[in-house]
Amino acid sequence: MELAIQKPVTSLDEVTILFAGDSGDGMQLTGTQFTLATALALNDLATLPDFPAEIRAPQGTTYGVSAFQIHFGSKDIHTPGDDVNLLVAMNPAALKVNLHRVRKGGTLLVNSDAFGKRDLDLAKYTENPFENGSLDGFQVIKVPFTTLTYEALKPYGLDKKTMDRTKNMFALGLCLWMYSRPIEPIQKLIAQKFAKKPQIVEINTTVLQKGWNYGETTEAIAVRYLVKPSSQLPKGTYRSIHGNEAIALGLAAVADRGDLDVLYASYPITPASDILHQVSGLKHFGIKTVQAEDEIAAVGAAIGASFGGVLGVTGTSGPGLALKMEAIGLAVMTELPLVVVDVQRGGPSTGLPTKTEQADLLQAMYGRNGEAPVCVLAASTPGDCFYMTYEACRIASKYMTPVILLTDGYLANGAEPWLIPDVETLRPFASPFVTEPNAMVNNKATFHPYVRDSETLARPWAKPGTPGLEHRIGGIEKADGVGNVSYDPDNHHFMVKRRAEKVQRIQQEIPTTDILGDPSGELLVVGWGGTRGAIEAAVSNLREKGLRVSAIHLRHLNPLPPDLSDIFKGFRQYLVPELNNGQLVRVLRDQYLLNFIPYDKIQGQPFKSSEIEGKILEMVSS
Amino acid sequence: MELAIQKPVTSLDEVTILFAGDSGDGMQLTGTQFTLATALALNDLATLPDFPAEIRAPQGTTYGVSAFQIHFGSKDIHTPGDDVNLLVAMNPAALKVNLHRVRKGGTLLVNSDAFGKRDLDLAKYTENPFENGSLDGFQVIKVPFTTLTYEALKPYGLDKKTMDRTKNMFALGLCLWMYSRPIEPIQKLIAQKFAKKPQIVEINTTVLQKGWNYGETTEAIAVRYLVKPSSQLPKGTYRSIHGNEAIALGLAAVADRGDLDVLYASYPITPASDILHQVSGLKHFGIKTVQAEDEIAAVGAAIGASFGGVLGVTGTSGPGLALKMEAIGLAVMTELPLVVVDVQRGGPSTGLPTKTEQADLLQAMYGRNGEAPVCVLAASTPGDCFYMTYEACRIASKYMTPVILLTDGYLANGAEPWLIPDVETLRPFASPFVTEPNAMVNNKATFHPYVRDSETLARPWAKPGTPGLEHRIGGIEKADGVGNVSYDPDNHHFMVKRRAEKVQRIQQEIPTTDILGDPSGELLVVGWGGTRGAIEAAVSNLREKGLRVSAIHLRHLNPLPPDLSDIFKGFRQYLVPELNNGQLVRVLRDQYLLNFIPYDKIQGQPFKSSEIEGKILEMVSS
Amino acid sequence: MQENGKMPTLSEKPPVGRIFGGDGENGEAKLTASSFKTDQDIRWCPGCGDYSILAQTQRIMPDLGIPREKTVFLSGIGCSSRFPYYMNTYGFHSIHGRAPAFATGLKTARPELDVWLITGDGDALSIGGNHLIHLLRRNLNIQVLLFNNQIYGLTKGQYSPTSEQGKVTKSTPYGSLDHPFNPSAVALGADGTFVARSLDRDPKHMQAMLKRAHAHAGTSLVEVYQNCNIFNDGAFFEFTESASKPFRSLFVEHGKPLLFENGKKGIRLEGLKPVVVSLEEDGFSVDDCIVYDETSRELATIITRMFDATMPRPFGVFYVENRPTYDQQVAEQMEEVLQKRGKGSLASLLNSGDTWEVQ
Amino acid sequence: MQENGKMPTLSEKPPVGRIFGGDGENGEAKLTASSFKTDQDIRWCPGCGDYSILAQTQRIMPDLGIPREKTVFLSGIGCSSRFPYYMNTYGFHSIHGRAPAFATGLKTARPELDVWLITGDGDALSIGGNHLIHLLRRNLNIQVLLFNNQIYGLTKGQYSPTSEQGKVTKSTPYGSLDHPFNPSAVALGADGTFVARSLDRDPKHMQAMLKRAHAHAGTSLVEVYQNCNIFNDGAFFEFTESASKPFRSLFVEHGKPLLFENGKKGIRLEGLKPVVVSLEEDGFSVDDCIVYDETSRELATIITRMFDATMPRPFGVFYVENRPTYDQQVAEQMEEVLQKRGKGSLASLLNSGDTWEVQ
Ligand SMILES: Cc1ncc(C[n+]2csc(CCOP(=O)(O)OP(=O)(O)O)c2C)c(N)n1
Ligand SMILES: Cc1ncc(C[n+]2csc(CCOP(=O)(O)OP(=O)(O)O)c2C)c(N)n1
Ligand code: SF4
Ligand code: SF4
Ligand SMILES: [Mg+2]
Ligand SMILES: [Mg+2]
Repeated sequence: MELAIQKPVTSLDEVTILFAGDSGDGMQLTGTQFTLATALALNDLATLPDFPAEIRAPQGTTYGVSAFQIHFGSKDIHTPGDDVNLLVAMNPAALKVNLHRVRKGGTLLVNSDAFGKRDLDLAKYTENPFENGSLDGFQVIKVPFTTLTYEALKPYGLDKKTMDRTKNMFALGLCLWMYSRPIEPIQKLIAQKFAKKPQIVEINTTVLQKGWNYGETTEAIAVRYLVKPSSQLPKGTYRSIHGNEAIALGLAAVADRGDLDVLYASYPITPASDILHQVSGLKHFGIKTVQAEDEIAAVGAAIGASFGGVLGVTGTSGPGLALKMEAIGLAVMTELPLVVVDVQRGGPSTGLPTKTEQADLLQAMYGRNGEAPVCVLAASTPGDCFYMTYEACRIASKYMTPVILLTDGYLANGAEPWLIPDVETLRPFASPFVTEPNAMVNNKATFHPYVRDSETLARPWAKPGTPGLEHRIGGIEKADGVGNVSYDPDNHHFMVKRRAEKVQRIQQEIPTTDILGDPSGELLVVGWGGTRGAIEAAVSNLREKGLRVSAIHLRHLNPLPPDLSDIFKGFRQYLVPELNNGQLVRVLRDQYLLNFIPYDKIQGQPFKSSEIEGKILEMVSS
Repeated sequence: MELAIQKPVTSLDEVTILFAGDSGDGMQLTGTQFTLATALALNDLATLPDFPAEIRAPQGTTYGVSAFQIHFGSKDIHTPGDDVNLLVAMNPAALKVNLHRVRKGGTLLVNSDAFGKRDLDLAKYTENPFENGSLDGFQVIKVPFTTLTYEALKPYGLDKKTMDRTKNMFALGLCLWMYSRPIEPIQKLIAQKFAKKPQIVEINTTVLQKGWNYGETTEAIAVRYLVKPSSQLPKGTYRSIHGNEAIALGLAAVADRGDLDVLYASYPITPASDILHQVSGLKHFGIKTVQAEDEIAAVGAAIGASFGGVLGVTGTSGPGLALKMEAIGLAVMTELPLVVVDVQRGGPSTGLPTKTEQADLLQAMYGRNGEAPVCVLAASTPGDCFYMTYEACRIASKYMTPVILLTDGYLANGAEPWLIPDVETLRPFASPFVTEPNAMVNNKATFHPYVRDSETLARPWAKPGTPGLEHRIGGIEKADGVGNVSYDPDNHHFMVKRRAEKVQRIQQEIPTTDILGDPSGELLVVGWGGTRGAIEAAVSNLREKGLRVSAIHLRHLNPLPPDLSDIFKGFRQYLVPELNNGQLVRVLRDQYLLNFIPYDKIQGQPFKSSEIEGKILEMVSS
Repeated sequence: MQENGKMPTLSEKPPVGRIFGGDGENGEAKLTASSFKTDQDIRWCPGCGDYSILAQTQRIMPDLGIPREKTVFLSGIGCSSRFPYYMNTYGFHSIHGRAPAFATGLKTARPELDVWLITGDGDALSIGGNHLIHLLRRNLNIQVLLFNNQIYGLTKGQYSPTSEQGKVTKSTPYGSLDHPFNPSAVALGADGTFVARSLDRDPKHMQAMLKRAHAHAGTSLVEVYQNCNIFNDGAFFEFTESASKPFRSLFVEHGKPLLFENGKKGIRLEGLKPVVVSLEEDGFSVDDCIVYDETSRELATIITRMFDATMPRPFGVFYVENRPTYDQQVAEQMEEVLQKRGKGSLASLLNSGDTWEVQ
Repeated sequence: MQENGKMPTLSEKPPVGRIFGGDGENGEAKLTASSFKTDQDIRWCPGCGDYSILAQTQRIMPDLGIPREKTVFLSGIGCSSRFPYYMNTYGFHSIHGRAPAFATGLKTARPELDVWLITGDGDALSIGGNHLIHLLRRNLNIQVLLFNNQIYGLTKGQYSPTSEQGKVTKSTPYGSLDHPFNPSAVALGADGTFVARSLDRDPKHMQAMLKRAHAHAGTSLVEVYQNCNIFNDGAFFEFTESASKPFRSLFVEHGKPLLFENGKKGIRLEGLKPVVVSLEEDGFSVDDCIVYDETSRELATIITRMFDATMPRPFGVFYVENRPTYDQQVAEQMEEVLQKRGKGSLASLLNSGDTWEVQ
């Protein structure tokens, strides 16, 4: 490490690195380990994996490329980065697929051993990119990762396959060196991870060290970079968290703090399956899981559990949400708590199943037969998925209503450093169950399942097994109070209004809307869901440049926060960036009759903050 | 008939009669026959049956009451009538359930034989309504229908059951007399209907005649009424038509004029089942039917047929539409023609399954995952169901798109006199199939399934079996033109916009919007679907009183007609009456940013025109 | 607001000091059939077979010894599915075809509840077929009563997946073309662990079947032939009415020979084919007849396939298999994990994985 | 706009004067396996069993004598369901579990097309179970290839309805609890008319099964054991690999005795139970073994239930029944009605019922 001072070190505010290679090249692991090193260096950061759609595409093909992007800095980091400073490309396919993401003048660190004729053919390069000028304007660093790894591992007499699988460690070591990251934590990590396989530990750390050393010695790399620790990070213990993982933790928190048993029922679907995977490991928190035969069965099982006094939660993605809608309508009518997580992906139909999108909002709001309002929430960052899951469960059981929680593929798979909350600060749930009759009929105590709480308008939740509260509910219209089947016209009108009013009252739960920037100005950006980072980055940037723009980010979509009308009064223009063809914008226009301007990107990919900046500039300067 | 002149005859412009009795009393038949007599008397008319929710409720109970309302007049008739002039009540339950529909001063014609203690008990009358003053303010005519029927039938030595079943003929005969309707057409009708059962003909006509004669001779009825023929009816041949029947006829027209085979696949559900029943009798028109195992299978079968070059049509109601949504999204992505008829009923969930409502509009517009726009149409009268079905099929095959056609329980079961169209005036469909390759690749002709027509943006429809056009489609995003699976970000954005644009282009098919009233004024009523009659009656009435109100009625809901912006400019206020909690109003507010005011009724029942009048008056006078 | 303008009356005393949800005085458990009646008017057509099934169910409930409050009746949609409104227990009238899904969630969440699922031939075998077969393979410990009237009653008379081919109904004016399911065969194919059939018009038999179903640990499917006197009247009269019943119905009982026609005829296996033999004419005796073994899936498969006019229609418990129930296994697995890992600590879960401090 | 930046190449000549959609010159019908290949890169994992099934299918297609343009491959969603993209025929990659519904509509609408349905164990038996059993009972004349890898491949490795109980997967870290389906038993229970099983690693057998399936008029279900080398590698190796195959696999053939272990062992019926007998040690001979009868549903039921480690796993055509197909019956009924009523006249239909004139 003493050598480290030998090369000049340039200080940077922020950097974006993209690790890309074949699915078998271990890029996700490389990225994750680099992330940890960066977190330990106390940078703020955001990451985004980019998996291929195929399970295992044939090696070397463009559609088998797996990538991991990390954006880190000494200042606040909101997104995984717009343009890449350094692309690490383990093969031609990785280079081909990702080159357009690298900023002009950026660096390409390529495994020069992987650019033979066959490799180029597999990637469908008709010419060698190093030779045809297509890489002009980039700084190309060719490193024979494979050869160097083989060399490093010669003493061990390993097979080719094992050695090939280790070359990502070389790349990692070199990158750690380039960005002045300590190597020890990663060595420790490897040692922990493979505690039972000492040889694996040894070969990995050996190659890692070689990569680092190579940086010191090679002529090809002249500069090192340093990104100073961020001073803006709140104090506390941090971990890295993905959105799907956060949802599972949120449910554990409910089971722990909510005094409520939870049943999670789901049918696997990308990108929601990981929630099921995570939750199925939480049995010791009292959470049961059911892998159902389809989405309808999953939501049915969840509702059945809720009827039984155990909070039913189900998770899915867009096509699955469509299938659940009829049953969600039943939960609306029977006024049972239910939480439905929709991890949105590219649509319509099967669409782009591994890509992100925000195009299920209107489905969530309106996609049921009859007047069937539900509460709709949206998480805005991976870590926020934890809080919004908790909130969804709290609202569902307090208001006896289905809640749809929208996240997306970007939140699900993206990660951010997460300040671990103090569990004591989570509001415990009020015990939701009634145990006593609530009505007298002919001088006898009886139970009327549709007598409402005056504050929340929730009906009482009576757990089967409780004597004296036997009652029957169902999907036919209910008589107010007594809850019997009723075809009475006025009762129907009343009940439709009542259910709507109940959902509207959830406004009581919504905190004051935070405004990023001043409460008045030229333009207000209104966002929701996973676009938060990009919007905040753009608005912060432009504010630094003196523009009178502000932003709000909605996590409560139905009902909307009560303070929005007032906030809107402070601005002249409104921009609504969404990863869809304009959905929230419709809801807002309808509700506030103001000229909200949509800004859409429907490419299966998150916004770049620069895109939003561009749009804002267009609007404020025109 | 010579006797007819003996009692004074009062002339009326319009009358509403409600026939009500037990499910077993044959009220639907009575109503239908009275309707025919009225049609033959050349009145304009509208009718509405009101079935009990139960299949066969126990006799005499309130929930077993079956009713049939008819509104007829010498002027234009738009609705089945707000308030009833004459209620024919065959038992206490019928009286109890329907009394509130009779206008003050109206007439109650009751079967006085049916008001014994047991009958009153069954209807849960604690007091005899004739005795407790509850009928004050009505003109009560008690007629012992049962006794008189028994007397009339004495010569035949029939059993009680048969005689009981004939007493509706007595009521019918009496009503025909009261409203100066000839009795012969009904006699002829009975003779036709039971041609093979002469005894039935005889006893029915005998009782019918007795009823008529009773009118002549009884002291209880002092006046007859006469409603003159309407002079406003266009010339031509008429029949009575229900909405569901009209849909079946519309499909027959498609099969006949459209040069297209049709497959109708459905899973029974109230109030859509009758479409399946009707269509299953149309095999000789080349229409196949499949009763599927559920709604998903039904829409799947329809889409499968469309892939095979046979137009797939499926019909359902709200809960079924929810289930079909995922598959409709597939039809959006594969750009196959598909027609989905949704006969709306009271929701949410099972809701009020036998009642009408308009609460599936937003579901139809937005209830799918991802950006999945479809064409949405709505029929406005029972007869209009014919034209809109034809139009739905024409648009679906011309634009290669799913079309959702909204009707409702009121249209489905309501009937109106229908001017039978000249089949030659129906536009024949352009032959929709391609037969030749449309692209050259490497100098060879090939078929690219996503090359679009420049006018409609429709992709070509290639029928399996056509050599050289073999191709593969599916639910994953398609590459523009070639139609292969594509994960390309820009292609996705482009295709989402393209599909939206294609649906938008259907505006080309929309005729100029008719305005009822002047093209400018104080208030414009904007309606859609089955509320047309009530709105037109209200607006016509108020215009006659000099109010500056007009109305438009939308049959194209997505896309909306292109001329609406211009029309809206002519008015100061906008009222949107809907049988839901405000759905079209949201679409309009979003689209035009004007202050459309909702007016809702969510009672499972159609608007009365007086209700709409009241709301308009409130708005224009305030 | 209530439809009939009346409030429900209370058929029970307040739940103070009660053991059971009975209607006896002073909280003692004197449940009778009428303890299980509700104040709701029953809205089936007069004469419908559903009445008998309801009556038999209410009759056996007191014998089962389960408190009312621990009993749940859950149904889909159909005439039959209105059943829960008439049972004074917890009840849930859900949506069409999905009752097995709701039941799976309910029973998994609350295995201590006694769950009954009420369904029709359309509800269970048309839209709900998938949930039913998955319920059967998972073997949740619940009772399923399938009211088979071979018609869609509530939607007013279309043919169902159990209707005979060629049936003329509203939706098939020229006769239906779909080959029907044999519900018992479907259940056996789906690895059901308890498969039985009964008849609305044989109260004793039905009561016996209901009790056996309840006694079985696992999903007990009891198909009940139920007359829909409005849309499919008499569909089962050959099996239920005394003139033909002895000739057309075969009551199987474990350990007993398969006899019918008052013992004059029996069923013998020829190879793998069941054949009718006359014990009076063909020279066969009772000993030649199959002695029924309800634990033999092979035999159950053969006997439940006796479905045409040449063979008597079997009734009774066809098959019983002891297999762990899903709900019980879930409970055990939960317990095991709890034992192994200890009750989860939220704080340590949140702090798991790689963490770092910002000071 | 295309992902790989290339346009598809044409593997056929323009359809002028052709009889078949072959790739021979001058339009003659010289179809080969490669006539059925498309220009699409195959995106299954290297080593996946799906490749073999595709290859066998392409190989037998020319022998069937059906022109490419009359053939449709239709699938749901799953790794297996990508199949249609690789067949140079008409193809439809639909949505998860619903392929039987699309196929029902397609085949009913266009009975003259040759329809193949490709599905996975999740697609067919989890979300799609209901459509599958209804397809089987209706008996549409199509071929169903069920790729059973006992796992959800495309969603990266959760247990499926055919996975063995206790399976540890991503969604069942403590082992799965659901009792699996036996797909053949499900099909027999649902009145399927053709039930067979084959293996990805036995090309000859698979080809034979595919041809027999195609020859059958009705819904032919061919379950194919397919190795998912990523998420469930080796699940069927005991049946497919030469070291164990003779001992663990039993190939049934109509009219032939049930023998395995190269003829050293056989299957005998004891009562209704199949038992393994050694023809070398137990004193039994070939004559004691079951001679397979593929028309016997009873036998098929018994044999397909041989599913545990004590018995060899059967492969082959288990059951064949001749029953009219739905599509054919629909066509006939259409024709009959047409004969009886004559081609419908729209004008007279519109004018039917009671009409009146307004002059
Ligand atoms: C999603 C949905 N589809 C269709 C219906 C209409 N529907 C209600 S009950 C029923 C079938 C009833 O038949 P069955 O299950 O045999 O019950 P039965 O009325 O004969 O007792 C149908 C098709 C519905 N309620 N919901
Ligand atoms: C409605 C819906 N639900 C869930 C999914 C996710 N999904 C895709 S394929 C699949 C299961 C795949 O398993 P299988 O059918 O066995 O096919 P395999 O991939 O193993 O060939 C699932 C759950 C989906 N695409 N659509
Ligand atoms: S329609 Fe049939 S099944 Fe339904 S209640 Fe009436 S008789 Fe019973
Ligand atoms: S995941 Fe399994 S089934 Fe899917 S392609 Fe890969 S090996 Fe085949
Ligand atoms: Mg039924
Ligand atoms: Mg699989």
